[in-house]
Amino acid sequence: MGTAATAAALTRDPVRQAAALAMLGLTLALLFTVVQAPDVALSQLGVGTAVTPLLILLTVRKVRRGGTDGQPPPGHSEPGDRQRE
Amino acid sequence: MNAWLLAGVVLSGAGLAPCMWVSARGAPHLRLVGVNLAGTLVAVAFLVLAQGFGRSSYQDLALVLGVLAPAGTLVFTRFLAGDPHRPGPSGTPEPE
Amino acid sequence: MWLFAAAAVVIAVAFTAACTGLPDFGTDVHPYGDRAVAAAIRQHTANTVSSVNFDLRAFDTLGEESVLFGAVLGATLLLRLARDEHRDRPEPERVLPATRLFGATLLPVTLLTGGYLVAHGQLSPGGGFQGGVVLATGLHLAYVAADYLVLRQVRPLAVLDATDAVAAGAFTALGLAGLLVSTAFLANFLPLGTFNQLSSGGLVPVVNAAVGIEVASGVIVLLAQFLDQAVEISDAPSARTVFDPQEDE
Amino acid sequence: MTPRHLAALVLLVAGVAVLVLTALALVVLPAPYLRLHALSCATSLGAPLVVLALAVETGPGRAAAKLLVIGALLAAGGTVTTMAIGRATVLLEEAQPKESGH
Repeated sequence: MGTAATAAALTRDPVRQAAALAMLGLTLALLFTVVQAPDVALSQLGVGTAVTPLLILLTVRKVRRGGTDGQPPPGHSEPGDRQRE
Repeated sequence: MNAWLLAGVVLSGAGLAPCMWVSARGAPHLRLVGVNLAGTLVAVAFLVLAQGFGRSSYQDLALVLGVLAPAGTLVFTRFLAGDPHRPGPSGTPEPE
Repeated sequence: MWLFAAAAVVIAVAFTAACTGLPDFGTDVHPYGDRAVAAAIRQHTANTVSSVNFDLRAFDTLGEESVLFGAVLGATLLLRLARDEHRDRPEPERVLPATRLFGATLLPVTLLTGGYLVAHGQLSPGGGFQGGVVLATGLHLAYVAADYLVLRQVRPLAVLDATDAVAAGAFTALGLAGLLVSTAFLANFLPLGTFNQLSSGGLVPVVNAAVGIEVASGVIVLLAQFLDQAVEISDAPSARTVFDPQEDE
Repeated sequence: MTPRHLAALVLLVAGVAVLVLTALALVVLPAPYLRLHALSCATSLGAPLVVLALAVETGPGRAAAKLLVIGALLAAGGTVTTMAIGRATVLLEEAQPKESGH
Protein backbone atom coordinates (compact mmCIF):
# COMPACT_ATOMS: atom_id res chain seq x y z
CA MET A 1 0.00 0.00 0.00
CA GLY A 2 2.68 2.42 1.01
CA THR A 3 4.78 1.19 -1.90
CA ALA A 4 1.97 1.84 -4.36
CA ALA A 5 1.43 5.33 -2.98
CA THR A 6 5.14 6.10 -3.20
CA ALA A 7 5.26 4.79 -6.75
CA ALA A 8 2.28 6.95 -7.70
CA ALA A 9 3.91 9.99 -6.17
CA LEU A 10 7.28 9.38 -7.80
CA THR A 11 5.93 8.82 -11.31
CA ARG A 12 6.17 11.85 -13.57
CA ASP A 13 4.50 10.90 -16.83
CA PRO A 14 0.72 11.24 -16.34
CA VAL A 15 -0.10 8.09 -18.32
CA ARG A 16 2.20 5.97 -16.18
CA GLN A 17 0.88 7.83 -13.17
CA ALA A 18 -2.64 6.74 -14.09
CA ALA A 19 -1.48 3.12 -14.07
CA ALA A 20 0.20 3.60 -10.70
CA LEU A 21 -2.99 5.25 -9.44
CA ALA A 22 -5.10 2.30 -10.54
CA MET A 23 -2.72 0.04 -8.66
CA LEU A 24 -2.99 2.28 -5.60
CA GLY A 25 -6.77 2.09 -5.78
CA LEU A 26 -6.69 -1.70 -5.81
CA THR A 27 -4.41 -1.97 -2.80
CA LEU A 28 -6.43 0.65 -0.96
CA ALA A 29 -9.63 -1.28 -1.59
CA LEU A 30 -7.97 -4.44 -0.31
CA LEU A 31 -6.85 -2.60 2.82
CA PHE A 32 -10.37 -1.27 3.42
CA THR A 33 -11.75 -4.79 3.12
CA VAL A 34 -9.24 -6.21 5.57
CA VAL A 35 -10.29 -3.63 8.15
CA GLN A 36 -13.93 -4.55 7.43
CA ALA A 37 -15.11 -1.43 5.67
CA PRO A 38 -16.61 -2.86 2.48
CA ASP A 39 -18.68 0.21 1.69
CA VAL A 40 -15.64 2.41 1.50
CA ALA A 41 -13.78 -0.25 -0.45
CA LEU A 42 -16.63 -0.38 -2.93
CA SER A 43 -16.55 3.40 -3.39
CA GLN A 44 -12.81 3.24 -3.91
CA LEU A 45 -13.17 0.48 -6.49
CA GLY A 46 -15.91 2.25 -8.37
CA VAL A 47 -14.08 5.54 -8.59
CA GLY A 48 -10.50 4.34 -8.78
CA THR A 49 -10.73 1.50 -11.26
CA ALA A 50 -12.22 3.07 -14.31
CA VAL A 51 -13.48 6.62 -13.82
CA THR A 52 -10.30 8.25 -12.53
CA PRO A 53 -8.01 6.73 -15.22
CA LEU A 54 -10.57 7.68 -17.86
CA LEU A 55 -10.64 11.30 -16.68
CA ILE A 56 -6.85 11.51 -16.46
CA LEU A 57 -6.28 9.96 -19.86
CA LEU A 58 -8.93 12.12 -21.50
CA THR A 59 -7.24 15.20 -20.10
CA VAL A 60 -3.83 13.98 -21.25
CA ARG A 61 -5.20 13.37 -24.71
CA LYS A 62 -6.77 16.79 -24.92
CA VAL A 63 -3.67 18.55 -23.63
CA ARG A 64 -1.30 16.66 -25.92
CA ARG A 65 -3.52 17.25 -28.90
CA GLY A 66 -3.69 20.93 -28.19
CA GLY A 67 -0.05 21.35 -27.30
CA THR A 68 2.94 21.45 -29.57
CA ASP A 69 4.09 18.18 -31.06
CA GLY A 70 6.46 15.89 -29.25
CA GLN A 71 6.43 17.49 -25.84
CA PRO A 72 3.45 17.66 -23.54
CA PRO A 73 2.88 21.17 -22.25
CA PRO A 74 3.68 21.74 -18.60
CA GLY A 75 1.10 22.18 -15.93
CA HIS A 76 -1.71 19.86 -16.87
CA SER A 77 -4.62 19.55 -14.48
CA GLU A 78 -5.45 16.35 -12.68
CA PRO A 79 -9.19 15.91 -12.82
CA GLY A 80 -9.09 12.82 -10.65
CA ASP A 81 -8.56 14.91 -7.55
CA ARG A 82 -12.10 16.09 -7.57
CA GLN A 83 -13.44 12.59 -7.51
CA ARG A 84 -11.50 11.29 -4.56
CA GLU A 85 -13.36 10.91 -1.34
CA MET B 1 -7.02 -17.48 11.17
CA ASN B 2 -8.47 -20.12 8.89
CA ALA B 3 -7.24 -21.45 5.57
CA TRP B 4 -9.24 -18.90 3.59
CA LEU B 5 -7.80 -15.92 5.38
CA LEU B 6 -4.34 -17.41 5.01
CA ALA B 7 -4.93 -17.75 1.27
CA GLY B 8 -6.04 -14.13 1.17
CA VAL B 9 -2.87 -13.02 2.94
CA VAL B 10 -0.69 -15.07 0.59
CA LEU B 11 -2.46 -13.67 -2.45
CA SER B 12 -2.20 -10.08 -1.35
CA GLY B 13 1.36 -10.45 -0.12
CA ALA B 14 3.25 -12.75 -2.44
CA GLY B 15 0.97 -12.16 -5.39
CA LEU B 16 0.51 -8.42 -5.32
CA ALA B 17 4.13 -7.47 -4.70
CA PRO B 18 5.41 -8.65 -8.12
CA CYS B 19 2.46 -6.91 -9.79
CA MET B 20 3.40 -3.71 -8.03
CA TRP B 21 6.99 -4.13 -9.15
CA VAL B 22 5.96 -4.62 -12.77
CA SER B 23 3.43 -1.81 -12.71
CA ALA B 24 6.01 0.66 -11.43
CA ARG B 25 8.57 0.13 -14.17
CA GLY B 26 8.85 0.47 -17.88
CA ALA B 27 6.60 1.66 -20.67
CA PRO B 28 2.88 2.16 -20.03
CA HIS B 29 1.74 -0.94 -21.89
CA LEU B 30 4.11 -3.09 -19.85
CA ARG B 31 2.78 -1.61 -16.63
CA LEU B 32 -0.72 -2.38 -17.77
CA VAL B 33 0.04 -6.10 -17.57
CA GLY B 34 0.89 -5.71 -13.90
CA VAL B 35 -2.25 -3.70 -13.17
CA ASN B 36 -4.41 -6.22 -14.98
CA LEU B 37 -3.02 -9.19 -13.09
CA ALA B 38 -3.38 -7.23 -9.86
CA GLY B 39 -7.06 -6.73 -10.66
CA THR B 40 -7.59 -10.47 -11.00
CA LEU B 41 -5.59 -11.18 -7.85
CA VAL B 42 -7.49 -8.64 -5.78
CA ALA B 43 -10.83 -9.96 -7.03
CA VAL B 44 -9.88 -13.49 -6.00
CA ALA B 45 -8.58 -12.15 -2.69
CA PHE B 46 -11.94 -10.46 -2.08
CA LEU B 47 -13.75 -13.76 -2.65
CA VAL B 48 -11.41 -15.67 -0.36
CA LEU B 49 -11.60 -13.02 2.36
CA ALA B 50 -15.40 -13.02 2.15
CA GLN B 51 -15.34 -16.73 2.85
CA GLY B 52 -12.75 -16.27 5.59
CA PHE B 53 -14.68 -13.54 7.39
CA GLY B 54 -17.90 -15.47 6.96
CA ARG B 55 -19.60 -12.50 5.31
CA SER B 56 -21.05 -13.58 2.01
CA SER B 57 -22.09 -10.02 1.19
CA TYR B 58 -18.42 -9.09 0.76
CA GLN B 59 -18.56 -11.05 -2.50
CA ASP B 60 -20.20 -7.99 -4.04
CA LEU B 61 -16.77 -6.41 -4.05
CA ALA B 62 -15.41 -9.16 -6.27
CA LEU B 63 -18.47 -8.86 -8.50
CA VAL B 64 -17.94 -5.13 -8.92
CA LEU B 65 -14.23 -5.55 -9.52
CA GLY B 66 -14.88 -8.31 -12.04
CA VAL B 67 -17.12 -5.90 -13.92
CA LEU B 68 -14.98 -2.80 -13.59
CA ALA B 69 -11.45 -4.16 -14.00
CA PRO B 70 -11.88 -5.08 -17.69
CA ALA B 71 -13.45 -1.67 -18.24
CA GLY B 72 -10.45 0.00 -16.63
CA THR B 73 -7.98 -2.03 -18.69
CA LEU B 74 -9.89 -1.27 -21.87
CA VAL B 75 -9.68 2.42 -20.97
CA PHE B 76 -5.90 2.15 -20.95
CA THR B 77 -5.65 0.11 -24.15
CA ARG B 78 -7.99 2.52 -25.87
CA PHE B 79 -5.75 5.43 -25.04
CA LEU B 80 -2.45 3.66 -25.60
CA ALA B 81 -3.20 2.06 -28.94
CA GLY B 82 -6.28 3.69 -30.31
CA ASP B 83 -5.04 7.26 -30.22
CA PRO B 84 -3.52 8.26 -33.52
CA HIS B 85 -2.68 11.67 -32.12
CA ARG B 86 -0.33 10.33 -29.49
CA PRO B 87 2.95 12.22 -29.90
CA GLY B 88 6.27 11.51 -28.32
CA PRO B 89 8.86 8.85 -29.03
CA SER B 90 6.31 6.32 -30.25
CA GLY B 91 5.14 6.65 -33.81
CA THR B 92 4.53 9.70 -35.87
CA PRO B 93 1.81 12.04 -34.68
CA GLU B 94 -0.51 12.70 -37.53
CA PRO B 95 -1.87 16.19 -37.98
CA GLU B 96 -5.59 16.45 -37.53
CA MET C 1 -2.65 36.83 7.83
CA TRP C 2 -2.91 37.65 11.54
CA LEU C 3 -6.50 36.59 11.44
CA PHE C 4 -5.47 33.28 9.95
CA ALA C 5 -2.76 32.77 12.59
CA ALA C 6 -5.20 33.52 15.40
CA ALA C 7 -7.82 31.23 13.96
CA ALA C 8 -5.24 28.49 13.44
CA VAL C 9 -4.12 28.71 17.05
CA VAL C 10 -7.71 28.57 18.30
CA ILE C 11 -8.51 25.60 16.08
CA ALA C 12 -5.32 23.80 17.08
CA VAL C 13 -6.10 24.20 20.76
CA ALA C 14 -9.71 23.13 20.33
CA PHE C 15 -8.72 20.17 18.16
CA THR C 16 -6.13 18.98 20.67
CA ALA C 17 -8.63 19.30 23.48
CA ALA C 18 -11.20 17.35 21.47
CA CYS C 19 -8.71 14.64 20.58
CA THR C 20 -7.77 14.02 24.19
CA GLY C 21 -11.42 13.30 24.91
CA LEU C 22 -11.67 10.60 22.24
CA PRO C 23 -11.75 6.94 23.19
CA ASP C 24 -8.49 5.10 22.54
CA PHE C 25 -7.78 3.55 19.17
CA GLY C 26 -8.22 -0.19 18.90
CA THR C 27 -10.10 -0.83 22.12
CA ASP C 28 -13.27 -2.83 22.54
CA VAL C 29 -15.35 0.20 23.50
CA HIS C 30 -17.24 1.73 20.56
CA PRO C 31 -19.76 4.24 21.87
CA TYR C 32 -20.79 5.54 18.45
CA GLY C 33 -20.71 2.12 16.77
CA ASP C 34 -22.97 0.56 19.39
CA ARG C 35 -25.52 3.34 19.10
CA ALA C 36 -25.44 3.34 15.30
CA VAL C 37 -25.97 -0.42 15.14
CA ALA C 38 -28.82 -0.22 17.64
CA ALA C 39 -30.46 2.57 15.65
CA ALA C 40 -29.98 0.68 12.37
CA ILE C 41 -31.64 -2.42 13.80
CA ARG C 42 -34.47 -0.28 15.16
CA GLN C 43 -35.03 1.14 11.67
CA HIS C 44 -34.90 -2.37 10.13
CA THR C 45 -31.87 -1.55 7.96
CA ALA C 46 -29.41 -4.43 7.74
CA ASN C 47 -26.52 -2.36 6.42
CA THR C 48 -25.57 -0.01 9.23
CA VAL C 49 -23.50 2.23 6.97
CA SER C 50 -26.50 2.84 4.73
CA SER C 51 -28.63 3.48 7.77
CA VAL C 52 -26.17 6.09 9.00
CA ASN C 53 -25.81 7.69 5.59
CA PHE C 54 -29.40 7.79 4.45
CA ASP C 55 -31.44 7.80 7.62
CA LEU C 56 -29.66 8.92 10.77
CA ARG C 57 -27.48 11.52 9.11
CA ALA C 58 -29.23 11.98 5.79
CA PHE C 59 -28.70 15.72 5.96
CA ASP C 60 -24.95 15.17 5.60
CA THR C 61 -25.56 13.04 2.55
CA LEU C 62 -27.72 15.75 1.08
CA GLY C 63 -24.76 18.10 1.41
CA GLU C 64 -22.39 15.62 -0.22
CA GLU C 65 -24.78 15.08 -3.07
CA SER C 66 -25.01 18.81 -3.59
CA VAL C 67 -21.20 18.94 -3.77
CA LEU C 68 -21.21 16.42 -6.61
CA PHE C 69 -24.02 18.28 -8.33
CA GLY C 70 -22.10 21.53 -8.03
CA ALA C 71 -18.93 19.90 -9.37
CA VAL C 72 -20.77 18.59 -12.42
CA LEU C 73 -22.37 21.98 -12.94
CA GLY C 74 -19.00 23.72 -12.71
CA ALA C 75 -17.32 21.33 -15.12
CA THR C 76 -20.14 21.75 -17.61
CA LEU C 77 -19.82 25.49 -17.37
CA LEU C 78 -16.03 25.54 -17.72
CA LEU C 79 -15.76 23.02 -20.53
CA ARG C 80 -18.49 24.40 -22.77
CA LEU C 81 -17.80 25.21 -26.37
CA ALA C 82 -15.74 28.39 -26.50
CA ARG C 83 -16.05 30.94 -29.27
CA ASP C 84 -12.83 30.02 -31.06
CA GLU C 85 -13.46 26.30 -30.95
CA HIS C 86 -15.48 24.11 -33.22
CA ARG C 87 -16.78 20.58 -33.33
CA ASP C 88 -15.11 17.91 -35.37
CA ARG C 89 -16.94 14.91 -36.56
CA PRO C 90 -15.50 12.00 -34.58
CA GLU C 91 -14.16 9.16 -36.64
CA PRO C 92 -14.97 5.50 -36.10
CA GLU C 93 -12.07 3.62 -34.58
CA ARG C 94 -10.71 0.16 -35.16
CA VAL C 95 -11.26 -2.28 -32.33
CA LEU C 96 -10.91 -6.03 -32.02
CA PRO C 97 -14.14 -7.90 -32.74
CA ALA C 98 -13.69 -9.80 -29.48
CA THR C 99 -13.51 -6.54 -27.56
CA ARG C 100 -16.62 -5.28 -29.28
CA LEU C 101 -18.52 -8.47 -28.49
CA PHE C 102 -17.30 -8.39 -24.91
CA GLY C 103 -18.40 -4.79 -24.53
CA ALA C 104 -21.81 -5.62 -25.92
CA THR C 105 -22.25 -8.48 -23.45
CA LEU C 106 -20.70 -6.70 -20.49
CA LEU C 107 -22.77 -3.54 -20.93
CA PRO C 108 -26.06 -5.07 -19.71
CA VAL C 109 -24.21 -7.08 -17.04
CA THR C 110 -22.62 -3.91 -15.69
CA LEU C 111 -25.89 -2.01 -15.73
CA LEU C 112 -27.50 -4.93 -13.91
CA THR C 113 -24.72 -4.93 -11.31
CA GLY C 114 -25.14 -1.21 -10.78
CA GLY C 115 -28.87 -1.60 -10.37
CA TYR C 116 -28.31 -4.47 -7.96
CA LEU C 117 -25.96 -2.37 -5.85
CA VAL C 118 -28.39 0.53 -5.69
CA ALA C 119 -31.36 -1.70 -4.91
CA HIS C 120 -29.57 -3.67 -2.20
CA GLY C 121 -28.02 -0.63 -0.56
CA GLN C 122 -29.91 -1.23 2.68
CA LEU C 123 -28.91 -4.90 2.86
CA SER C 124 -25.33 -5.36 1.65
CA PRO C 125 -22.32 -3.09 1.15
CA GLY C 126 -23.03 -0.69 -1.63
CA GLY C 127 -25.70 1.87 -2.17
CA GLY C 128 -26.44 4.91 -4.21
CA PHE C 129 -22.96 6.27 -4.75
CA GLN C 130 -21.24 3.00 -5.57
CA GLY C 131 -24.07 1.71 -7.72
CA GLY C 132 -24.30 5.02 -9.54
CA VAL C 133 -20.60 4.97 -10.39
CA VAL C 134 -20.89 1.40 -11.65
CA LEU C 135 -23.86 2.39 -13.81
CA ALA C 136 -21.92 5.28 -15.29
CA THR C 137 -18.88 3.09 -15.96
CA GLY C 138 -21.08 0.52 -17.64
CA LEU C 139 -22.37 3.09 -20.07
CA HIS C 140 -18.83 4.12 -20.96
CA LEU C 141 -18.00 0.56 -21.90
CA ALA C 142 -19.69 1.61 -25.11
CA TYR C 143 -16.81 4.04 -25.58
CA VAL C 144 -13.86 1.93 -24.48
CA ALA C 145 -15.06 -1.26 -26.16
CA ALA C 146 -16.46 0.32 -29.33
CA ASP C 147 -16.06 4.00 -30.11
CA TYR C 148 -17.41 7.43 -29.46
CA LEU C 149 -20.14 7.23 -32.08
CA VAL C 150 -21.68 4.21 -30.36
CA LEU C 151 -21.51 5.96 -27.01
CA ARG C 152 -23.35 8.94 -28.42
CA GLN C 153 -26.13 6.66 -29.59
CA VAL C 154 -26.64 5.02 -26.20
CA ARG C 155 -26.31 8.24 -24.21
CA PRO C 156 -29.26 10.62 -24.23
CA LEU C 157 -27.31 13.52 -22.79
CA ALA C 158 -30.11 16.05 -22.56
CA VAL C 159 -32.31 13.57 -20.71
CA LEU C 160 -29.45 12.73 -18.33
CA ASP C 161 -28.84 16.41 -17.67
CA ALA C 162 -32.43 16.78 -16.58
CA THR C 163 -32.35 13.50 -14.65
CA ASP C 164 -29.36 14.71 -12.70
CA ALA C 165 -31.18 17.82 -11.56
CA VAL C 166 -34.46 16.03 -10.90
CA ALA C 167 -32.80 13.34 -8.79
CA ALA C 168 -30.87 15.94 -6.83
CA GLY C 169 -34.14 17.76 -6.21
CA ALA C 170 -35.91 14.54 -5.31
CA PHE C 171 -33.67 14.12 -2.28
CA THR C 172 -34.75 17.50 -0.96
CA ALA C 173 -38.36 16.76 -1.87
CA LEU C 174 -38.22 13.55 0.14
CA GLY C 175 -36.84 15.52 3.05
CA LEU C 176 -39.64 18.06 2.79
CA ALA C 177 -42.15 15.22 2.61
CA GLY C 178 -40.70 13.97 5.86
CA LEU C 179 -41.23 17.41 7.31
CA LEU C 180 -44.86 17.45 6.19
CA VAL C 181 -45.86 13.90 7.09
CA SER C 182 -43.80 13.47 10.20
CA THR C 183 -41.81 15.64 12.51
CA ALA C 184 -38.48 16.53 10.98
CA PHE C 185 -36.67 17.19 7.73
CA LEU C 186 -35.69 13.86 6.15
CA ALA C 187 -37.57 11.88 8.79
CA ASN C 188 -38.01 8.21 7.95
CA PHE C 189 -41.79 8.18 7.54
CA LEU C 190 -42.33 5.11 5.37
CA PRO C 191 -43.28 1.73 6.90
CA LEU C 192 -40.06 0.00 7.94
CA GLY C 193 -40.80 -3.47 6.56
CA THR C 194 -39.21 -6.77 7.55
CA PHE C 195 -35.57 -6.88 8.59
CA ASN C 196 -33.20 -8.10 5.86
CA GLN C 197 -35.84 -8.01 3.11
CA LEU C 198 -35.49 -6.01 -0.08
CA SER C 199 -38.32 -3.68 0.95
CA SER C 200 -37.01 -2.95 4.44
CA GLY C 201 -35.59 0.25 5.86
CA GLY C 202 -38.46 2.61 5.08
CA LEU C 203 -37.16 5.67 3.29
CA VAL C 204 -33.60 4.34 2.93
CA PRO C 205 -34.06 2.50 -0.39
CA VAL C 206 -35.95 5.42 -1.88
CA VAL C 207 -33.27 7.95 -0.97
CA ASN C 208 -30.70 5.42 -2.13
CA ALA C 209 -32.32 5.20 -5.52
CA ALA C 210 -32.44 8.99 -5.82
CA VAL C 211 -28.75 9.23 -4.96
CA GLY C 212 -27.92 6.41 -7.36
CA ILE C 213 -29.68 8.06 -10.27
CA GLU C 214 -28.15 11.42 -9.43
CA VAL C 215 -24.60 10.04 -9.18
CA ALA C 216 -24.94 7.95 -12.34
CA SER C 217 -26.24 10.78 -14.47
CA GLY C 218 -23.86 13.25 -12.82
CA VAL C 219 -20.78 11.16 -13.59
CA ILE C 220 -22.00 10.52 -17.13
CA VAL C 221 -22.54 14.23 -17.75
CA LEU C 222 -19.13 15.02 -16.25
CA LEU C 223 -17.36 12.45 -18.41
CA ALA C 224 -19.32 13.66 -21.40
CA GLN C 225 -17.76 17.10 -21.02
CA PHE C 226 -14.27 15.60 -20.88
CA LEU C 227 -15.00 13.32 -23.84
CA ASP C 228 -16.29 16.27 -25.83
CA GLN C 229 -13.10 18.14 -25.16
CA ALA C 230 -10.86 15.19 -25.97
CA VAL C 231 -12.62 13.82 -29.01
CA GLU C 232 -14.87 16.35 -30.65
CA ILE C 233 -13.83 19.89 -29.94
CA SER C 234 -10.71 21.27 -31.54
CA ASP C 235 -9.32 24.70 -31.21
CA ALA C 236 -9.38 26.37 -34.57
CA PRO C 237 -10.75 25.77 -38.04
CA SER C 238 -7.23 25.43 -39.42
CA ALA C 239 -5.20 22.29 -38.85
CA ARG C 240 -2.80 23.59 -36.25
CA THR C 241 -2.46 26.76 -34.31
CA VAL C 242 0.68 28.50 -33.23
CA PHE C 243 -0.52 30.08 -30.02
CA ASP C 244 -1.04 28.05 -26.90
CA PRO C 245 -4.70 27.11 -26.89
CA GLN C 246 -4.74 25.93 -23.31
CA GLU C 247 -5.26 29.38 -21.85
CA ASP C 248 -8.99 29.45 -22.07
CA GLU C 249 -9.57 26.17 -20.31
CA MET D 1 -12.72 -32.81 8.04
CA THR D 2 -15.21 -33.89 5.44
CA PRO D 3 -14.16 -34.96 1.95
CA ARG D 4 -15.85 -31.89 0.52
CA HIS D 5 -13.83 -29.58 2.72
CA LEU D 6 -10.68 -31.44 1.75
CA ALA D 7 -11.47 -31.12 -1.95
CA ALA D 8 -12.10 -27.40 -1.47
CA LEU D 9 -8.76 -27.00 0.27
CA VAL D 10 -6.91 -28.86 -2.48
CA LEU D 11 -8.53 -26.69 -5.13
CA LEU D 12 -7.77 -23.57 -3.11
CA VAL D 13 -4.10 -24.44 -2.69
CA ALA D 14 -3.78 -25.25 -6.38
CA GLY D 15 -5.45 -22.01 -7.43
CA VAL D 16 -3.44 -19.81 -5.08
CA ALA D 17 -0.24 -21.55 -6.18
CA VAL D 18 -1.05 -20.87 -9.83
CA LEU D 19 -1.82 -17.23 -9.11
CA VAL D 20 1.33 -16.61 -7.09
CA LEU D 21 3.46 -18.42 -9.66
CA THR D 22 2.05 -16.30 -12.48
CA ALA D 23 2.75 -13.17 -10.46
CA LEU D 24 6.35 -14.29 -10.01
CA ALA D 25 6.56 -15.24 -13.68
CA LEU D 26 5.54 -11.69 -14.51
CA VAL D 27 8.76 -10.46 -12.95
CA VAL D 28 11.00 -13.22 -14.26
CA LEU D 29 9.87 -13.29 -17.88
CA PRO D 30 11.57 -10.54 -19.83
CA ALA D 31 9.63 -10.09 -23.07
CA PRO D 32 6.18 -8.47 -23.16
CA TYR D 33 4.54 -11.32 -25.08
CA LEU D 34 5.75 -13.91 -22.58
CA ARG D 35 4.24 -11.83 -19.81
CA LEU D 36 0.91 -12.00 -21.60
CA HIS D 37 1.09 -15.78 -21.35
CA ALA D 38 1.42 -15.46 -17.59
CA LEU D 39 -1.60 -13.18 -17.57
CA SER D 40 -3.87 -15.56 -19.47
CA CYS D 41 -2.69 -18.41 -17.25
CA ALA D 42 -3.83 -16.55 -14.14
CA THR D 43 -7.26 -15.59 -15.44
CA SER D 44 -8.17 -18.84 -17.13
CA LEU D 45 -6.68 -21.30 -14.64
CA GLY D 46 -5.89 -19.71 -11.27
CA ALA D 47 -9.03 -17.66 -10.67
CA PRO D 48 -11.47 -20.40 -11.76
CA LEU D 49 -9.71 -22.91 -9.50
CA VAL D 50 -10.15 -20.68 -6.45
CA VAL D 51 -13.75 -19.92 -7.37
CA LEU D 52 -14.39 -23.63 -7.76
CA ALA D 53 -12.90 -24.22 -4.33
CA LEU D 54 -15.25 -21.64 -2.82
CA ALA D 55 -18.23 -23.11 -4.67
CA VAL D 56 -17.39 -26.61 -3.40
CA GLU D 57 -17.09 -25.24 0.12
CA THR D 58 -20.45 -23.46 0.08
CA GLY D 59 -22.27 -26.40 -1.51
CA PRO D 60 -25.05 -26.31 -4.11
CA GLY D 61 -27.40 -23.37 -4.01
CA ARG D 62 -27.78 -19.77 -4.99
CA ALA D 63 -24.57 -18.69 -3.27
CA ALA D 64 -22.52 -21.15 -5.31
CA ALA D 65 -24.25 -20.02 -8.50
CA LYS D 66 -23.32 -16.42 -7.72
CA LEU D 67 -19.72 -17.48 -7.11
CA LEU D 68 -19.61 -19.29 -10.43
CA VAL D 69 -21.04 -16.25 -12.20
CA ILE D 70 -18.31 -14.09 -10.68
CA GLY D 71 -15.72 -16.67 -11.74
CA ALA D 72 -17.01 -16.72 -15.29
CA LEU D 73 -16.94 -12.94 -15.33
CA LEU D 74 -13.33 -12.90 -14.16
CA ALA D 75 -12.29 -15.48 -16.74
CA ALA D 76 -14.05 -13.79 -19.64
CA GLY D 77 -12.89 -10.33 -18.65
CA GLY D 78 -9.33 -11.51 -18.18
CA THR D 79 -9.24 -13.19 -21.57
CA VAL D 80 -10.60 -10.21 -23.45
CA THR D 81 -8.34 -7.74 -21.68
CA THR D 82 -5.35 -9.98 -22.40
CA MET D 83 -6.23 -9.81 -26.07
CA ALA D 84 -6.66 -6.06 -25.89
CA ILE D 85 -3.30 -5.61 -24.15
CA GLY D 86 -1.72 -7.88 -26.75
CA ARG D 87 -3.05 -5.69 -29.52
CA ALA D 88 -1.86 -2.53 -27.80
CA THR D 89 1.55 -4.12 -27.34
CA VAL D 90 1.71 -5.06 -31.02
CA LEU D 91 0.84 -1.54 -32.10
CA LEU D 92 3.27 0.10 -29.71
CA GLU D 93 6.13 -2.30 -30.40
CA GLU D 94 5.71 -1.75 -34.11
CA ALA D 95 5.89 1.95 -33.52
CA GLN D 96 9.00 1.74 -31.34
CA PRO D 97 10.92 -1.46 -32.12
CA LYS D 98 14.00 -0.45 -30.18
CA GLU D 99 12.42 0.06 -26.81
CA SER D 100 11.02 -3.43 -26.34
CA GLY D 101 11.67 -5.24 -23.11
CA HIS D 102 11.74 -2.69 -20.36
